[in-house]
Amino acid sequence: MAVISYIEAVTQALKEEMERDEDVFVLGEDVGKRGGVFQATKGLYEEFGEKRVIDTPLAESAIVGVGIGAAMYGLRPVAEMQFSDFMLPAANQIISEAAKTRYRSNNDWSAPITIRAPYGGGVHGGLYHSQSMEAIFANVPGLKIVMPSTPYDVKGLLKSSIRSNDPVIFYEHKRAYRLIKGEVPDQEYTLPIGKADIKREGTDVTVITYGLAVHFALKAAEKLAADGISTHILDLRTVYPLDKEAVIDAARKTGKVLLVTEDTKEGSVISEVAATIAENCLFDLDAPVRRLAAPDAPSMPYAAPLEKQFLITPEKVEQAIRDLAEF
Amino acid sequence: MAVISYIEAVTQALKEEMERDEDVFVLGEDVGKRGGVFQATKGLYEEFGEKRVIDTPLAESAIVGVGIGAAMYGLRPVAEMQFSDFMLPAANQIISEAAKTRYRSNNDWSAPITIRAPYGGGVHGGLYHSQSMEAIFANVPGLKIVMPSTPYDVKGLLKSSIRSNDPVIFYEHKRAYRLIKGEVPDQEYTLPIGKADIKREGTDVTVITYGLAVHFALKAAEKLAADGISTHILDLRTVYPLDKEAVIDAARKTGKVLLVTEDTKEGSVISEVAATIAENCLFDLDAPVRRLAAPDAPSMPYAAPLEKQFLITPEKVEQAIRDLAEF
Amino acid sequence: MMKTGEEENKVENRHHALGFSDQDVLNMYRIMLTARRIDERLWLLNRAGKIPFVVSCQGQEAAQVGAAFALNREKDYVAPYYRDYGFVLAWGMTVREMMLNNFAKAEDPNSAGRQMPGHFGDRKLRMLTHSSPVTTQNPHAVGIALAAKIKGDDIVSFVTFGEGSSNQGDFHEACNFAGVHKLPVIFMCENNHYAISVGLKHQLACAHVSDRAAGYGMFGRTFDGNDPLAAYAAVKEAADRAHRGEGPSLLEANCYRLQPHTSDDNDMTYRTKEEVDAHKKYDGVLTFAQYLRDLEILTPDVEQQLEEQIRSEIDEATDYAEQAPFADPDSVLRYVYEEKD
Amino acid sequence: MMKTGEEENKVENRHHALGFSDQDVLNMYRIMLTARRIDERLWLLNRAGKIPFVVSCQGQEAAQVGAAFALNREKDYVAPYYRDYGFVLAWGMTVREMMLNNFAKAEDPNSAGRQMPGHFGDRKLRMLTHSSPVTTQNPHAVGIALAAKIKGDDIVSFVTFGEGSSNQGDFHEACNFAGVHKLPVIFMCENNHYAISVGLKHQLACAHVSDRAAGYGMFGRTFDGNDPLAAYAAVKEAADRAHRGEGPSLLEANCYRLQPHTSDDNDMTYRTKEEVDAHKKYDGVLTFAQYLRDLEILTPDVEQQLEEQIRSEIDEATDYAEQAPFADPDSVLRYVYEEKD
Ligand SMILES: Cc1ncc(C[n+]2csc(CCOP(=O)(O)OP(=O)(O)O)c2C)c(N)n1
Ligand SMILES: Cc1ncc(C[n+]2csc(CCOP(=O)(O)OP(=O)(O)O)c2C)c(N)n1
Ligand SMILES: [Mg+2]
Ligand SMILES: [Mg+2]
Repeated sequence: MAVISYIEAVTQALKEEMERDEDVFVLGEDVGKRGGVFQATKGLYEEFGEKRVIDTPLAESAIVGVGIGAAMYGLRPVAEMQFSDFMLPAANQIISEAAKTRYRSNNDWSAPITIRAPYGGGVHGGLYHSQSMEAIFANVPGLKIVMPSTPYDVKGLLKSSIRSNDPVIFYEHKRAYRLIKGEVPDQEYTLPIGKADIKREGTDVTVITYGLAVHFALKAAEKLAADGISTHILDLRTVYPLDKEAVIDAARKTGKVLLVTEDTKEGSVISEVAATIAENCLFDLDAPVRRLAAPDAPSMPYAAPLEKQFLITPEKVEQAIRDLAEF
Repeated sequence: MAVISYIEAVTQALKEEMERDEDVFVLGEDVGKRGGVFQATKGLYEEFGEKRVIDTPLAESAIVGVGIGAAMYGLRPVAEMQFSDFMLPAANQIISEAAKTRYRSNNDWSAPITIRAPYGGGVHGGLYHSQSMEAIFANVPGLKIVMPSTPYDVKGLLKSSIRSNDPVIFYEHKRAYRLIKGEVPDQEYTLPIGKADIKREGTDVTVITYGLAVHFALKAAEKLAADGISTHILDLRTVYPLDKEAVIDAARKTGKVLLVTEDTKEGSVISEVAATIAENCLFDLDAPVRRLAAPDAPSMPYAAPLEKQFLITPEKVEQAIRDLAEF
Repeated sequence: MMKTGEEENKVENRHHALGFSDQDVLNMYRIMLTARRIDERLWLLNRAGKIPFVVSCQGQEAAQVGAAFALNREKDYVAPYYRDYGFVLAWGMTVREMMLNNFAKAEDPNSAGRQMPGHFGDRKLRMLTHSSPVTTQNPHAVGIALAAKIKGDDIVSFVTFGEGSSNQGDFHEACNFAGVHKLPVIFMCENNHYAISVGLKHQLACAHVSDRAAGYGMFGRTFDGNDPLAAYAAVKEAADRAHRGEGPSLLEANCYRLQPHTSDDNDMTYRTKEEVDAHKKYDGVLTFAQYLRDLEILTPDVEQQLEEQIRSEIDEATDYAEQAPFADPDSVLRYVYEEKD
Repeated sequence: MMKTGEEENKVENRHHALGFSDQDVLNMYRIMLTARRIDERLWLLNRAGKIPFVVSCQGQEAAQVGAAFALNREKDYVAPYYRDYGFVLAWGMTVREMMLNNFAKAEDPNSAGRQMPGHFGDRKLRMLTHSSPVTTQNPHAVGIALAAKIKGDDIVSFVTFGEGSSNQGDFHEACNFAGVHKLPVIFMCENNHYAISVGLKHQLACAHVSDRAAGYGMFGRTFDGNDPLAAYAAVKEAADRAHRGEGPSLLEANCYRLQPHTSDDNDMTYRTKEEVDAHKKYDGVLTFAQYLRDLEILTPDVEQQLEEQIRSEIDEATDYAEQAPFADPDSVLRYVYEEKD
């Protein structure tokens, strides 16, 4: 098994899917010659040419809308939103169109588009290059939202997203791009969309989270293990629709649940997780559900000390687990 | 006290605010000569002229964006989105701009715009004239989302929204427009944004809801009272940010909580209510929190029997309360 | 156009030059008239409380049918908007299907009653599924053309929308994308002078929607939307350009909406009966009929036969649709996502 | 323009005809040069690891400063975009404030370090707060003009943006709104031929962004963005039109981006050094200096003095900003909503 970075997993998945299926193509701002502002599409333009790696005009609604049209024609568009913060001009195409194409046509048409978008903070991006945007879309039936944490999950889930016959929003944590490395099999594989994954087995406290915070939880769990606190970690991987069974099982496992998101708290994806637990696990809980999230302010500032104040960190996760364990 | 309809309360609030403050003006599609497709702005064009009641081109992002600019200049725009379903083209202006104006400028600028939008189903509107859109925005710090249930609340809260120095999304239930009537004081009044309201006191089961479903709950409560079941009803009125204290108090009051929304369930506003209860009321609950919502499908179909299947009804609310009471 | 010696009528035959036989133009007229008669029936059904909603095509049939005739009805992809009764009929939708659509019954091929009437879409006809938020179909049509270009398929992608809708961001983004990539797309604006209550001069500050073509480096043309032959000629030219690799076109059909916006509208709150009546004399269904009469293609006999055939077709379709079952209420849970088996 | 007998230089004096004294144009140049020198300093600070990010104005100073001089700096409202160093300096932002902005310190009047550098905004200067999603400022500028019209205030609202950004829906919707309501807005596109890596011909299919003006019934003009006097003339004409009630204008400054998109970009992945070097000879800072030298307004003495003054001003500002405190970390919770006391 090779060790690759999170962003390399993105690039490999794209490249392999484009090699496998000539209907797969990439479109977005600067995805061509430049290989993407993060270099996620690096090398694709050279390998597949400008017909399948398309630099679009600066217009997100068109990128998604044109992608939907191409998907209706039978192709497999992978649209890049340069930053998740900039996908809002395409909100109408995503929510009114992509998500509802199958339903409104009574299964006659479908819109199998994959929308990739780097999200998340901690990169000196300020208010508009740091946001977690999933909650805006995580209430729209017809959409699936994938947010992987490891190179292995990235590669397997991005392939499944591209092959999915329904639209998928695929959020990539931009700070994880080069920070997170991990093993991926040499042979071809895919992973199921909609399935959460236990990233660590434990008995005292359950942490349910996704994206980069999975690594914060893993780091905290290591430390806490030394103090005899055993942490169970569930990685949601798909944040909409939720893997309810996995959530319920994980909550029951320890009876103490910490939910972590880097998004602002109120109305976030972990609110739904909390609701699912509240509906299903009342008599299994030994402590109230706890949520750890960014403050309810628009987004993290650019100035370094302010950004730091805003961010979820391994230390904050560790403290929260400790508090729960001692409850 | 006069008895007026829900939509009359909208019109009265607009008219009175425009009379009180010459900086208040209305803009939107068909709001002028036509008085709005629902007639919410009826008579305003005649009274205040085309300078303050502006028929805009068919372009929601411009309606909100131009409104934001006018608000920055010092005016008090009230922008109408013809249907809440059609506010998505303006999502970027609402979320990236209006909501963040104050924060990003460190309190130097603000965007006191009120965005009115009719929402909700049961009017043969099909997929795109029936949706509840609040969950999409109910995770955006900087926004406030008001969803009143009665003419009294409509009038008092719309006035407060217009006077608010922050942006407010004001959702009006389109089926309530002519269906719901109620008393409003003859003298001037406003109501506080951010405060829930107890619509009925009770001891057995708590219902927390908003909008038209408040009336379903009231109707159900009447019936259940005959069977000796006492229902406590909290009307959220502002769904973002939530009135957490009121939610916690209401949940504790009976220990059995039913949350009702007409929106699809997963990721809805009541998920956050459930999370708040899960965090704060674990040891006060006698039954798991229950959610009653529309199915997780894109939106209600147009065909009458299918629409009916989709809708929340007083009967469904009654049954859910009964189930909880018997738990 | 020069008159030849053999033309004796006061009215010039314009369709032969376009390659149409007399039977062709009669077919054209038949479809226009069918659209009109369906529309009229729908208003009656609405007023009778049998269907809750009507959106009307009246005043736009000529442009719609003429356009359809200029495309390849075996190959091209189309994204018609909610008023395009004439277009979809010309494209292969049946009268019965139109009635099933308006009664929102399970057999409606467009959405099985899920969507409001006029939200067309049928995959077997290469007709994209239409939604309510205006102009979202424009980028879809561009995507079709892009995909065809990638695959090397020689097709045209055709999309319609209203003039009010041409002020949406999606109009601009779609046109620009098509222009930059020189895609075979035909954008046809059906300018009926109103967007609900808002008249042209409160929607646009340019004289013609087609004036916007230059900003996208594309071909632009405005034509008489009451004349199916003018529509045909304009769309044909745009299609020929598209096939020759000359990129997209922005066409504008100059029409007038003869009915209220929908059955929920009262147009007398924003325009006068006089204004509407004044436009009735340009009504394409009437003027094209007159053209065919003048050329003795539409003889009294033919006309009567046509009307009778259409009426009985609509009668049958209405009965059928009225009696057809709704979709199963439990079906509201279906097709949110792909169902694997 | 005709030469008069008194003009002996090879170079024609073009600024007198525009009503500018020699001192005026020297002031103009001073601001252009200050913007340039600040920008150069920022790159050094970035490469030295002192600031994490730079967005550059190089190549666009002339258009920016010329435009500012054509507006009423006591009354007009402006919405400059992230490259507008020259504009905001001409508009009243100080060098110190620019450095506070780039060091993201509490005293930064734009956002107290909350936003990335170049996201300008200062209410006391009637400069709207700028965000990152491109072109959102265009409808805001229209709203300013609409509000002023409602209030009867005779002002102009001025907004800038890039040519790539002119493909966003908000560009279209804002232009159309301004056109329909004949509002006093000046849309100035700074066409620097690149949107990050994507060159002009992959962004637009028309020759000039100003070709789009016709579609909004507005005045359009493209001018030499390396010439502050051309910028002045174009913006002045647009402003005069606005004051006369003739509505909005769409102007296009033809510039070239001399630096990478930002400090995060490597422009050599998509353009050549030769191309960049070729454009350097048109650099407005150099060519305007030459104009002033030719007219003996910028003498060697004056030039040296200017450079020294600017250098020391930037030095001081940099020191000040570097040492200035960041905002209190707890302040991240503030100003989400109005704070009543
Ligand atoms: C995004 C959006 N906003 C508003 C509406 C409501 N609406 C439906 S049709 C219409 C007017 C459309 O006018 P036009 O584009 O001229 O087409 P016409 O109906 O005249 O054929 C409006 C405002 C909508 N469907 N979508
Ligand atoms: C809506 C949106 N999409 C994408 C981006 C990322 N982005 C920032 S600047 C830029 C290019 C802008 O090009 P142009 O408008 O020509 O302005 P320039 O930077 O060349 O001055 C892009 C794509 C953004 N800021 N906003
Ligand atoms: Mg119209
Ligand atoms: Mg540019």
